[in-house]
Amino acid sequence: MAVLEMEGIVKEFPGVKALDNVSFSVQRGEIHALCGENGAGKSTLMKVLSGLYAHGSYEGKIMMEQGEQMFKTIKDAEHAGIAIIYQELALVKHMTVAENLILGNEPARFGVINRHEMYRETEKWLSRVGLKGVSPETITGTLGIGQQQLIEIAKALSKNAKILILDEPTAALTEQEVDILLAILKEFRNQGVTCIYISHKLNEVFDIADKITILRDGKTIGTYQTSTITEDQVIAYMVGREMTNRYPDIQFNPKEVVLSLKDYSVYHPDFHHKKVINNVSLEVRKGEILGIAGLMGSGRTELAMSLFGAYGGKTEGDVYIEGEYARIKTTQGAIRKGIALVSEDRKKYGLVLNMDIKKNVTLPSLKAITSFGSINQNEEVRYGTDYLRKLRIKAKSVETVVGTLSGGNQQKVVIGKWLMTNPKVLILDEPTRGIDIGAKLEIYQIMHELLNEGVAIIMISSELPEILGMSHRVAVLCEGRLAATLPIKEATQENIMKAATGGV
Amino acid sequence: SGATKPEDSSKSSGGKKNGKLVIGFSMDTLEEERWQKDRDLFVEKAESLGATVNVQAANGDDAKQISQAENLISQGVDVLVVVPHNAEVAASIVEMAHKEGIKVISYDRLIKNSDVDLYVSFDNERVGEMQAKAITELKPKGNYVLIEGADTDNNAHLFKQGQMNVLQPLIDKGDIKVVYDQWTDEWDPANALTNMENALTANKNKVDAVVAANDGTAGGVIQALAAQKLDGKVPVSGQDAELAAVRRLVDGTQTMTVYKPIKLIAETVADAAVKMAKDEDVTTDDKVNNGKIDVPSILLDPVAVTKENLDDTIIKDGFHKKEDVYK
Amino acid sequence: MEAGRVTDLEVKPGAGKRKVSFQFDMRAYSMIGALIVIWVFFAIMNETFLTPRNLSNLFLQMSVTSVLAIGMVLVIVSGQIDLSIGSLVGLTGGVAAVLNVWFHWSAIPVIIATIILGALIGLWQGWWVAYRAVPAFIVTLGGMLIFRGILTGMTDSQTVAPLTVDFKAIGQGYILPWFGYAMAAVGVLIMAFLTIRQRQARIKYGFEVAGMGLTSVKLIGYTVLIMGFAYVMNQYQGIPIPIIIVIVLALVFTFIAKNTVFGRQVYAIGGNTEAAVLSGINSKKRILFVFVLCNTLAAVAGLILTARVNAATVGAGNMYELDAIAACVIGGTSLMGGIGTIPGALIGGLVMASLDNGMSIMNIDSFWQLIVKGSILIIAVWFDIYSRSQKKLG
Amino acid sequence: MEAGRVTDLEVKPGAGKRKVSFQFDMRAYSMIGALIVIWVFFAIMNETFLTPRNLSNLFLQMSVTSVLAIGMVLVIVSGQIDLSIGSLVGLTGGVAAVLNVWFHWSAIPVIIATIILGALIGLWQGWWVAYRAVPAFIVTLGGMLIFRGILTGMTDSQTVAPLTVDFKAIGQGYILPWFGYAMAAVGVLIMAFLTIRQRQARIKYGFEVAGMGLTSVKLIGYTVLIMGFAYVMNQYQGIPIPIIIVIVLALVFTFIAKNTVFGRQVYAIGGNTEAAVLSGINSKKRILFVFVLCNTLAAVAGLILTARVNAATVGAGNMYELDAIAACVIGGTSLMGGIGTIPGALIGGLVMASLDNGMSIMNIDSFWQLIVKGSILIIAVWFDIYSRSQKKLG
Ligand SMILES: Nc1ncnc2c1ncn2[C@@H]1O[C@H](COP(=O)(O)OP(=O)(O)OP(=O)(O)O)[C@@H](O)[C@H]1O
Ligand SMILES: Nc1ncnc2c1ncn2[C@@H]1O[C@H](COP(=O)(O)OP(=O)(O)OP(=O)(O)O)[C@@H](O)[C@H]1O
Ligand SMILES: O[C@@H]1[C@@H](O)[C@H](O)OC[C@H]1O
Ligand SMILES: [Mg+2]
Ligand SMILES: [Mg+2]
Repeated sequence: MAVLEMEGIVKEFPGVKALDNVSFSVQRGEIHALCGENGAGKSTLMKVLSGLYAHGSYEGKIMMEQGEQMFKTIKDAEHAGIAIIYQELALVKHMTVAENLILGNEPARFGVINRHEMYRETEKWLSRVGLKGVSPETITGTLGIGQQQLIEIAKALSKNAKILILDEPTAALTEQEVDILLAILKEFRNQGVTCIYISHKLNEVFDIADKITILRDGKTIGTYQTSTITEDQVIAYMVGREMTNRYPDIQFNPKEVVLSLKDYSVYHPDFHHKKVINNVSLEVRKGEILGIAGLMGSGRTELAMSLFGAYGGKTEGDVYIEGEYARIKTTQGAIRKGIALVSEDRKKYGLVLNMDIKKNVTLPSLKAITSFGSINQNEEVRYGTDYLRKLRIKAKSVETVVGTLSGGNQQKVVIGKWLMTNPKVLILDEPTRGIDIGAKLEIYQIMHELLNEGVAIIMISSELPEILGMSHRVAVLCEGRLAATLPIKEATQENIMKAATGGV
Repeated sequence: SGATKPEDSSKSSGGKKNGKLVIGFSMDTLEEERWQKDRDLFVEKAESLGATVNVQAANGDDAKQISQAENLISQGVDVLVVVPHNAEVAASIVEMAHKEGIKVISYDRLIKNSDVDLYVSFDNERVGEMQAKAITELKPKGNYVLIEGADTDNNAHLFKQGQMNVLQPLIDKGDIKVVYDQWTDEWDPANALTNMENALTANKNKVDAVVAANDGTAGGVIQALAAQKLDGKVPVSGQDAELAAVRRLVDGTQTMTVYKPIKLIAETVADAAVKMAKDEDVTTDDKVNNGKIDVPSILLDPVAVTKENLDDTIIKDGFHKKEDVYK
Repeated sequence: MEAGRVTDLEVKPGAGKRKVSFQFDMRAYSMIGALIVIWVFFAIMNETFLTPRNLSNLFLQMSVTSVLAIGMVLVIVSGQIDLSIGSLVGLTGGVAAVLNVWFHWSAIPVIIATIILGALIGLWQGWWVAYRAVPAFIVTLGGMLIFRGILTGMTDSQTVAPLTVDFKAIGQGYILPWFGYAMAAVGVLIMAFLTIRQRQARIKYGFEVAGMGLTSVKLIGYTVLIMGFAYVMNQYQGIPIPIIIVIVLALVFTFIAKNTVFGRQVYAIGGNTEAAVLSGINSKKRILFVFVLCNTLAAVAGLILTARVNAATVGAGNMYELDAIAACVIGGTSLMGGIGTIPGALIGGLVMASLDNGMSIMNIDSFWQLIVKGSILIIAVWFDIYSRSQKKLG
Repeated sequence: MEAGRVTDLEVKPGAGKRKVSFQFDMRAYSMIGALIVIWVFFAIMNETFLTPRNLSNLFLQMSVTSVLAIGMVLVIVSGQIDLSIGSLVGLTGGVAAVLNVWFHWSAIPVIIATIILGALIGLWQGWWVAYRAVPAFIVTLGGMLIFRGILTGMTDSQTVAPLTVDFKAIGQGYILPWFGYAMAAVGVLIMAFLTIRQRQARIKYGFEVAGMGLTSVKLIGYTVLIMGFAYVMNQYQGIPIPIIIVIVLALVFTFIAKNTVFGRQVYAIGGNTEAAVLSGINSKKRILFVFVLCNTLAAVAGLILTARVNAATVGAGNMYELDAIAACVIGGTSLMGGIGTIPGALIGGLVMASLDNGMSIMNIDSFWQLIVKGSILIIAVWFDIYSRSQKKLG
């Protein structure tokens, strides 16, 4: 029987009908995947379900075994047995891991937190999600984004919910971590816990989901038994058309070297003796994609940030751009020399959330549209609109505030912003994190076009299929050292992992 | 007043640096021209009598004045001279000082409800009376505007009290009508200017006289009058004989100011302070009741100054130089 | 600092193309509504309130705060705060008066020297904030004390007065009526020219534009407003020079905020410093410059105040920073940074000045003035927030 | 509001287990360093500075600000601000004095009534901020005016004095020396008990702990500090009652901040409102309560101040909010919310009070005092920030 039945849900934002008469039904003890393009309304539906959008701010009915539910607050939903982790990290960075884990459900007597209980719970759940090594007293903000995501997951798990909702929990996780998570979910299923699972990674979906519900443009397309549907069908339902390829067919045509590193080392900005990048020598050519693989914490992001003049630590060794020795001290310098970086954390490093799309897009390139000291606002709209179309950003207009966009569309805005600088070297750090299949392909196609225009691309990714599907060569980092550089023909999941774990 | 007990004087002897007498001077504020003069003249006189002076200014903050007095007492001054920001609050200072056997002189403003040892002042109600009198003599009838001092300053209330002593009978008779009456936040001339502008506007310039509580506020008032070409036509009072105001007397834009011969009060108190520190007697003629005791007092006369008598008062006293005034 | 206001953003209207050109109006409407209510009330209570003369006074009385608020908007938008500007008004005004009265400098050199002083102080404060990472709150709190101390020491607490006639004009002069009309006419022409050019440019770009009818209505509306303002001021003595200064500064700084690279970058820094830095913005340099601008404006305000009062006193400008910040916040500037407009701040300033002026004219007891002003402030801002949130639902 | 301070976190050392238990010490060390430099300087310049009597004065002089700062920490940590507490000190103190002097209530009922008044006002202000989404800056700026107005109207600008002896004791009393020692001894015992229990608990959880040697040193250090404090105070007249109040409130509120659900949720709200809301925290209720606490403490401060000056005046407490906020910021509280400790704020308050006291003792011209205080503020906070960033490198 259905533990949850959502009927005729309509949710409108000013100018946007995010959910248009959505119905959604979940059976006890199943893992039910929710799929759809960026902006399809998946997160919104879950926010309705979890009480974040209070009863009354949407139309439609939520039925559970106890009858109709009218959640006014998140707490109400929690009491009804619903726990959710949201797509956005909801952690307080200054607080400890333990404090974050119990936040909102503090074990307490007379309002005084029971620390014993707090640490016991925390340790239990940390080890459940494979974070045994992390002390409950660590300040959350100092952890990598993947570890933070795991803490979120631990937090949701700890609520012992009847229905557990995970909104893109694996966007920032490595494969091993994903495996741990999926194993936990399966175990939960065996214990009778119901799970709603949102992900753009269809392999995961097909690995664990019993059923798949597909949303498109705020409408339910249908619910399918996983065993009766193929990945390609799901994709077709999601995007509304057939998609034959996951990766564009790229003919690499590498020309002259654009960027080369000779014995490049980067020191930690705080711990002067710690090298986060250790003697790396690399080159990237016009018209090729250099994939960078590695485990979490292997220093891929540090390398990217450092090349972009945004890391701060001391560097050693040489950087050449188009054969010329380059000293990159600041981001301005890097941009001037033709480097662009799409960072892995779009909210923190990529976007000014309260600004609109066009202003975000033009931010690094303002000079280009400024004459006599005055920004040409029409040019700005034009550029914005260009990228809105080119990148198929789903938004009402270029004046839409980026904070209201879905995650995937936000990512596209960041890409558009860097395309506008006409970079020679484009560094993409986890470029498709949280992005739907259709958009992914679009981004890949954009990369393809850029290659044809002679841009050199460095792509950092934790998704090996993406690395394998898109790179011309693969560099593998392990603890800051270059463990291997493999031409794509020689690269396989196995030898990349081997190099990444230091076992060359 | 009573003789100091021997053990008390031993306590306070710590203040006698190199055998020199130390006078503590706790002031309300130094952020006004007049109080700078008070300080300078006082220090000069005291030093000429062989004492050193430790000056503290509280910038109009009661708690701060208490703190500073504590600091003075804890350093062991021989006698404490206080210009209280608040008449009642300063009573605790007297109490603290007396515990240590230190005598306290109330300078310019009376410390109420305390056993203060001496009060030297100009009579503040008299100041208000002088202001109102000078103006009513020129305009016995008509619309009056009152630009008072800071609501938070007790003196401002005394000035107003004095003014009303003169004005009230005329108001009751129907000769005078107070058409506008506001306190001036912080005694700030900019606030007085704004208030006066609004008073003129609200009364369509039908204002015959302005009683302003001091020279700073008078400055603001005259600015507002000038904008209506009424400066020099509407009499304005003042107080403190600030240089800028005295020049306005010469110009004819301000009618009067009240000169409190600061030199006199400063030197009288310095003299008395040194005597008290040495346990000598100070002769007084007056007694003023402060709510607790009759305080032995020396009351000096404030002088109403107009264009006519300024040479004989302010300039003669050397309060301002002639060349500064007539320039 | 104010949760409610900022999270607004999440559900702000999509700002469709059609609405773009009216964006400012949208945000300011409800506070303008509150302002109108206040004016109507005072007009009923006291017949002098709406006279040209009182309106002239009212604008004069808000001029110092307005100049300060213009600079403060930039500071707050960049995510900083400046508590020192009140003291700075005192200090720069004091220096100006000392140069004018004691050293007999004439107006022009005094103005130049004072403005340079303001800029240098801005450089100094901005340096501590931007390059030494000391919180702006502390730097400018320190500045507040230091500048007041220097002023007191420099003038020995004396009132420095009276100023020369040419200097006084900055605060007390009026421009001749015909010239006022001429300026207004030029203003109308420029406004019309820009509006039409902008419209044509949009057409050229193939963007949607408001119909010619709507555009004309808008143009006529603005023309009436501008000429009406000049007319009302001329009914009294002409447009006061401080108001001219405010208008010019408001236009220049609105342009800086909206149309220059610098302005845009300041908003970006306030909105998300890290993203701004990663977009190649030298945030330190920008923040430094924001303080230079703000403190230069404080010097301008110091000149106006001193000229207006025709004297420099040690207490001058005390706590004006609070008025300036309040004007910004009432006008919709977020203390979290990234959001705020100069016209908004001016409306905020006008709300406060109107309350002060209206109650003062009514000769209300000063303690009642405090109570009423405090209450109206809260209610007006609440009304603003409330009606904006209603609009969204509509 | 201060980029520098906050982004700190981004580059904080991996926060290895070992360092956690000294976290507070780490953060406060450098400001304590600055404090010591200031004390040594004054001790050299003036032999009375370090006398028991002057130290007693010094602590007394900071008591009102300290009580306010304790409440302000919570407000700022929650991401809000309260500009009204200075006026509130005036109003509550005034009400207390009126009840005591005009209506002859004795101390206990006066205290109770005043504290209830503070709590009610907190409820009112908190309601506007939390449930009406009016920015705290505006609500409390309005409050600042309203409360001052009510006080002025209520007392007719009269000073209300003198108080009864029992009421005065709140501000002027001392506890008997033997009782002071007894309290100190109890304090030492509790401190030792808690430290050891805490250490054992950590061992049980397998967390790293400082070696027994280091723990003993720490214990002995604190014991010396506590007993030394009692000794020094007893050398003069005993521990002053206002200081006892400050210590008790500091302990209670530190406990609230660190160990209660409410406290942690307040930090979470200030650190990341969105995350807090998504965690199901009723942030409105919490913010409301933060204002209740803060304004209740303002009432306590009002009682102490009134008792200390033995009178209520209309200007009492004017601008104390600035001192309280400054104490917090100097002590490391971030105006962006989420970060700040009560001990830090007390040290910040002590730095400021020491500067005031020391310079006052040295008989420095008041304008110099302003200049020096302003400069030292900036330098001390810079030194704090700088040395913390250096420490990371070690
Ligand atoms: N607070 C909001 N205000 C305005 N529009 C919103 C808001 N939240 C979501 N939307 C809009 O509602 C639509 C659905 O968004 P939602 O976040 O549910 O998409 P999603 O399916 O979760 O996408 P993604 O896969 O990118 O996370 C989008 O068009 C989005 O822009
Ligand atoms: N600002 C910082 N301060 C302290 N430590 C940091 C900081 N940034 C990263 N680290 C640490 O440095 C290591 C490298 O992290 P980083 O995230 O850059 O690696 P990565 O290879 O890009 O992995 P991924 O992006 O997949 O997490 C991690 O252990 C991380 O916790
Ligand atoms: O002299 C005046 C003084 O008595 C009053 O207290 O403050 C203002 C001064 O002008
Ligand atoms: Mg989503
Ligand atoms: Mg990374």
